[in-house]
Amino acid sequence: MMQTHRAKRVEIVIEAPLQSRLTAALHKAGVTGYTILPVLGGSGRSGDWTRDGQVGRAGMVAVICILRPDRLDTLLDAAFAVVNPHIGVVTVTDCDVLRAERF
Amino acid sequence: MMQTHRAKRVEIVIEAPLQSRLTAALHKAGVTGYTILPVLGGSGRSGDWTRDGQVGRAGMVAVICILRPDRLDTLLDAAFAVVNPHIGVVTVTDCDVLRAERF
Amino acid sequence: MMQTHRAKRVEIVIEAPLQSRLTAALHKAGVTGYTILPVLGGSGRSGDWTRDGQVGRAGMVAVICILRPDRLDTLLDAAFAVVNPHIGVVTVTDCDVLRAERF
Amino acid sequence: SVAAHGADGTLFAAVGAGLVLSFGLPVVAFGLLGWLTRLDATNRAAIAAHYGSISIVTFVAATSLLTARGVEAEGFMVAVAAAMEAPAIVSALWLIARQGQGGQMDAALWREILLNGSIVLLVGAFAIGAVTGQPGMDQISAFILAPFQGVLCLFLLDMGLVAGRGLRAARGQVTAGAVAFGIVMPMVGSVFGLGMGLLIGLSPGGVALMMVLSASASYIAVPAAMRVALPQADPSISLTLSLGVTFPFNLTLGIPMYLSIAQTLTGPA
Amino acid sequence: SVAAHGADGTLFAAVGAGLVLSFGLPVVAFGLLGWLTRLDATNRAAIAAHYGSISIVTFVAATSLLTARGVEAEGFMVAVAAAMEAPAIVSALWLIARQGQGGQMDAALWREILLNGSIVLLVGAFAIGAVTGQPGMDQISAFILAPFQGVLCLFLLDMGLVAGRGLRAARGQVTAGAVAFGIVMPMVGSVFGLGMGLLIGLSPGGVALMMVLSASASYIAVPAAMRVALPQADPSISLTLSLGVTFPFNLTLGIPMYLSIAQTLTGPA
Amino acid sequence: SVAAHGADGTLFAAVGAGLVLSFGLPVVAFGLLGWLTRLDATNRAAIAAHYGSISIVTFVAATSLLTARGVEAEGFMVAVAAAMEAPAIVSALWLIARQGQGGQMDAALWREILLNGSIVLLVGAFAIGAVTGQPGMDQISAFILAPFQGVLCLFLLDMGLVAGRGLRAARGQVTAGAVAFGIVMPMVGSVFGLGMGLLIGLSPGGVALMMVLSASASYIAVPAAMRVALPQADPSISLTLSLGVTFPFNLTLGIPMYLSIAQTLTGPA
Ligand SMILES: Nc1ncnc2c1ncn2[C@@H]1O[C@H](COP(=O)(O)O)[C@@H](O)[C@H]1O
Ligand SMILES: Nc1ncnc2c1ncn2[C@@H]1O[C@H](COP(=O)(O)O)[C@@H](O)[C@H]1O
Ligand SMILES: Nc1ncnc2c1ncn2[C@@H]1O[C@H](COP(=O)(O)O)[C@@H](O)[C@H]1O
Ligand code: NA
Ligand code: NA
Ligand code: NA
Repeated sequence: MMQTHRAKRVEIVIEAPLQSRLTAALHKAGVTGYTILPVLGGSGRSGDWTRDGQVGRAGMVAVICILRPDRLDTLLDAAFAVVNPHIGVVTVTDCDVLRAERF
Repeated sequence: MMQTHRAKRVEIVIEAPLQSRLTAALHKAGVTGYTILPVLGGSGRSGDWTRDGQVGRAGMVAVICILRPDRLDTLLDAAFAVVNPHIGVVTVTDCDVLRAERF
Repeated sequence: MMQTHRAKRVEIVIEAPLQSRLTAALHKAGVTGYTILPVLGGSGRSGDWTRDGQVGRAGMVAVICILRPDRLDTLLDAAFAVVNPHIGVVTVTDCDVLRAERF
Repeated sequence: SVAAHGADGTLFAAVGAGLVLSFGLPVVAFGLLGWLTRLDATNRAAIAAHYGSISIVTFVAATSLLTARGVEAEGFMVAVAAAMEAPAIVSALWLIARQGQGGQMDAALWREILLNGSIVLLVGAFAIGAVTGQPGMDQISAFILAPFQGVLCLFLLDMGLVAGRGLRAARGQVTAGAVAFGIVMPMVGSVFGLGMGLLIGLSPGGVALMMVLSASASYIAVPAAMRVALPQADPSISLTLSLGVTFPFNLTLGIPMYLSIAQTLTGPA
Repeated sequence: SVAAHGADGTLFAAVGAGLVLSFGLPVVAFGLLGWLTRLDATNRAAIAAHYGSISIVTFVAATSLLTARGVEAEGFMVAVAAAMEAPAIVSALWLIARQGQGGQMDAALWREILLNGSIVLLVGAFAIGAVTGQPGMDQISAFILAPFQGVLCLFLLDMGLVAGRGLRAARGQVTAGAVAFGIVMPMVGSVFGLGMGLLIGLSPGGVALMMVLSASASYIAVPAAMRVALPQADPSISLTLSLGVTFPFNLTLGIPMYLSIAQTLTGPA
Repeated sequence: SVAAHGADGTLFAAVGAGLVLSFGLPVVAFGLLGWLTRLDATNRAAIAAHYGSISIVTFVAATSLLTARGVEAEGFMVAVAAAMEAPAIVSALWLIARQGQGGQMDAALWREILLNGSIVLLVGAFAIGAVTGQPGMDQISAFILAPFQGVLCLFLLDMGLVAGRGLRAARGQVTAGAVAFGIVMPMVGSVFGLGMGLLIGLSPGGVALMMVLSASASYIAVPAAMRVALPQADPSISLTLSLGVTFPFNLTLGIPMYLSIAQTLTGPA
């Protein structure tokens, strides 16, 4: 059986122009592992939108961080400081990872 | 410790041309929070495919909805009605969210 | 209540040039259901990177497989053989699926 | 181009001819497929919709060949192209309904077909041209048509890849008969286009473009509509034929052939 | 173009005029919005920033119309466009600060505005042109400006779609007064641009481009900066006006109008 | 172009010369890197593969400069470019194997290198040209080469950004010696290209393009192959050099220089 380790998967949906601020805050908080996915469109309290026909730093991105459960609070504090005044969503899911030495 | 609330993360992979029908059905069912991710390619019972070289409303998209557990059935009924005759996948995962007042 | 079935959601972040090798290994291991998401950028032990301005098979992709829990080990063994010498992440999350007969 | 030809009558006749071709050609394609292949009714209807409709890139490639060869064409052919995009979908669904199998037509699909992005763009471009008179049309077509060349290369850059991949994905179903259809149908379509063009009395360039529109098969707008209206149809067969066989055929051998036929038959205009 | 006009003095005067326009026009826009709409100060400041800044696509469309009509324009107008992109954001934040509401300005935003990709590109292109002398500039502008047409079509291909969607999304807030602003403000801006152009003594083409830059509203760089600096402002109103109203207005009626005004007022240069 | 020059012999000689250059230049680059930098063998081999291969965008930029200056070049240079894409990867892996370190070569990588999208596209374009004779080739090159300009601007639009970012990411490893290599190696490569071009007796345009192909470094196809074959190599160093140093150098100073050298040395052809 493949060896796996408990971890947390944090998914942060934020506005594209804020991406560099969020990743800078993560690096400062010692969280250097994350993956950024593009977002086509969405809907929330501020209404619905789509990236169709928009160029440059428009719309939103999804930042996925996998990290050890004991680092979760550090990450959430750092992320919340950047994200709070802006629209977006922060979700946390339990998961297992291979190659735990990379986290 | 950051205050979080139990929620459900529903991930629906459907064909791009059906995106507007699914989101319309979600809005009608009162589900107004979702994020749409682009999909590069995939494989399933109808064989494998890739978006390379395709333009316009081709291929598939992934629609992610975060919502309170008690709203799950309403969402699944609304989504199933649109998705059932077509190819695609519907997955539900337990998760926690910050800023619960937004859901 | 909509009928759902326990399943596993495996998320594999690998380099784009390796995508066809991983999907070939999955098909050989009998795993024919997966969805491939594009990745904008990220950070890990090998430093941070972004797809801005890069064309062709550059950067990374996220391969999502939903499968029955009893097939998990087959998939992880097949994926690990391809992914191990290269950079990237493999995560496993518990989830529920509709239309179980498709898995 | 529009004003220059002072041909308001011809404009409406040409758009009318385009509608007739887009409604009618799917019936021809449906029959030809029945003769050349053993595909079921659903797949034949889906493919027929592709061939009744048009490919904007093929249309733009033809206009740039015309300009390269100094051949004049009516400016309103842009509107004929826009008009020919949607009707084929409706007539394919009618073909299926006649066979007793239901296609899912709903209000949203109607709105989508009619409001289809490219129709809005082309009709909008034409309307602006008409409003601002002749110069406007040139200015607009300089924006819309010339820059399309740039987009053309994005298609071509990928075309080589997608055509190859499409063929493989559709393995079994793309029989020799289907490939033959992918080459014969454009020529059959171009003959109908030739007839309509001569009937209305278009310029050699106009007749050539009418042949090109009839010969071209959609691979952007119609495939999306088919996924909604005819989910049982296998998308990889129609995409392989319209994008992998007919599109390259039209681009290399078809367009020059239709132009020389149009020039010989319209005489020393 | 730069060397040809041997007008180093005019170059700095033109860039200076651009900066003054970009700093000043938001104040005009802020006031005009107060008169024409009942939008709150935050939204008025955000919209004002869009109209003080510029749209590179509108600038490129104007240059291609000039070349099509054989009208010469100073090569350094590229640098004036780059200079006019950022100041409007600063002056919008000043407008808000004056009203006692804080906009979030931080070092990262400053760096982003100044290092904004397109500024780096345009200034870089201009620097290379200056270093390699006249031919270099032509060669570069052939790379930078001509190919932009290709990009232009990607915008236009979507413009029809996004403009429509933007209008619907902003439903309530986009009142008749706001739409009127979207048409009146470009004309008001072009008058200020005309004044500056004549003051410095630019060629007819140069004056026309100064009018186009003042009349155009940003819909790429400024919206991103506003999401960071003024999160309370509703992005769909400013995008609907700058992309849905002013951009199409400038492209179809605006640019030809500004060119003929510039040619008549600069006399038989 | 092909038929016009009635030079079937020269065609095969030129493609052969391209293969020799693509196999040979990595050895030169490997040595030059050993002299100029303290990079380990794996990184030197990966960088060498980039410089033995070619950049299609640089090739297209050179062809458009030739056409702008009215300089004729053999049509089959497109095929020489396609031929020069892959061999450099093989010779880089051979350089590594000689050092006792294994690179992962597998059947899939071979298929990928040979079936590489752009090779299929270019060779396909050439084959269609040959089949349909002279006019076909022009028509095809009008599709393939001219529209590439549009794609060129997408690169340039981002180039300014990515080059900057690449340099920062590779901080430590990109020493002065490495940057010097990024400028010296293209010139060294162009001399080998000049030699081969004169040996076969190509036209001034042909010699210039042979120099450009030898001087250009890949930043699309080879980086992808290296990630599969040489995962230990740091991708950001080779990308920074080929995209951040050599690509801008060739585009601004390199191409005009190689053209004038080619024209002077081939005499009043
Ligand atoms: N419940 C949700 N599930 C998934 N995505 C959401 C949800 N709520 C908001 N979002 C995303 O966050 C963006 C802004 O939402 P809001 O902050 O509610 O205006 C939306 O456009 C979506 O992309
Ligand atoms: N087990 C799975 N895991 C992830 N994605 C899937 C799975 N099965 C199907 N898909 C996605 O749904 C699309 C259609 O699958 P199907 O409905 O099985 O033909 C595939 O191309 C994938 O993108
Ligand atoms: N902890 C993590 N969470 C999410 N993505 C990660 C993580 N670590 C690595 N990655 C992704 O994998 C890529 C390579 O990481 P590495 O193997 O650590 O060099 C990164 O650029 C990210 O895209
Ligand atoms: Na047709
Ligand atoms: Na302005
Ligand atoms: Na080379």
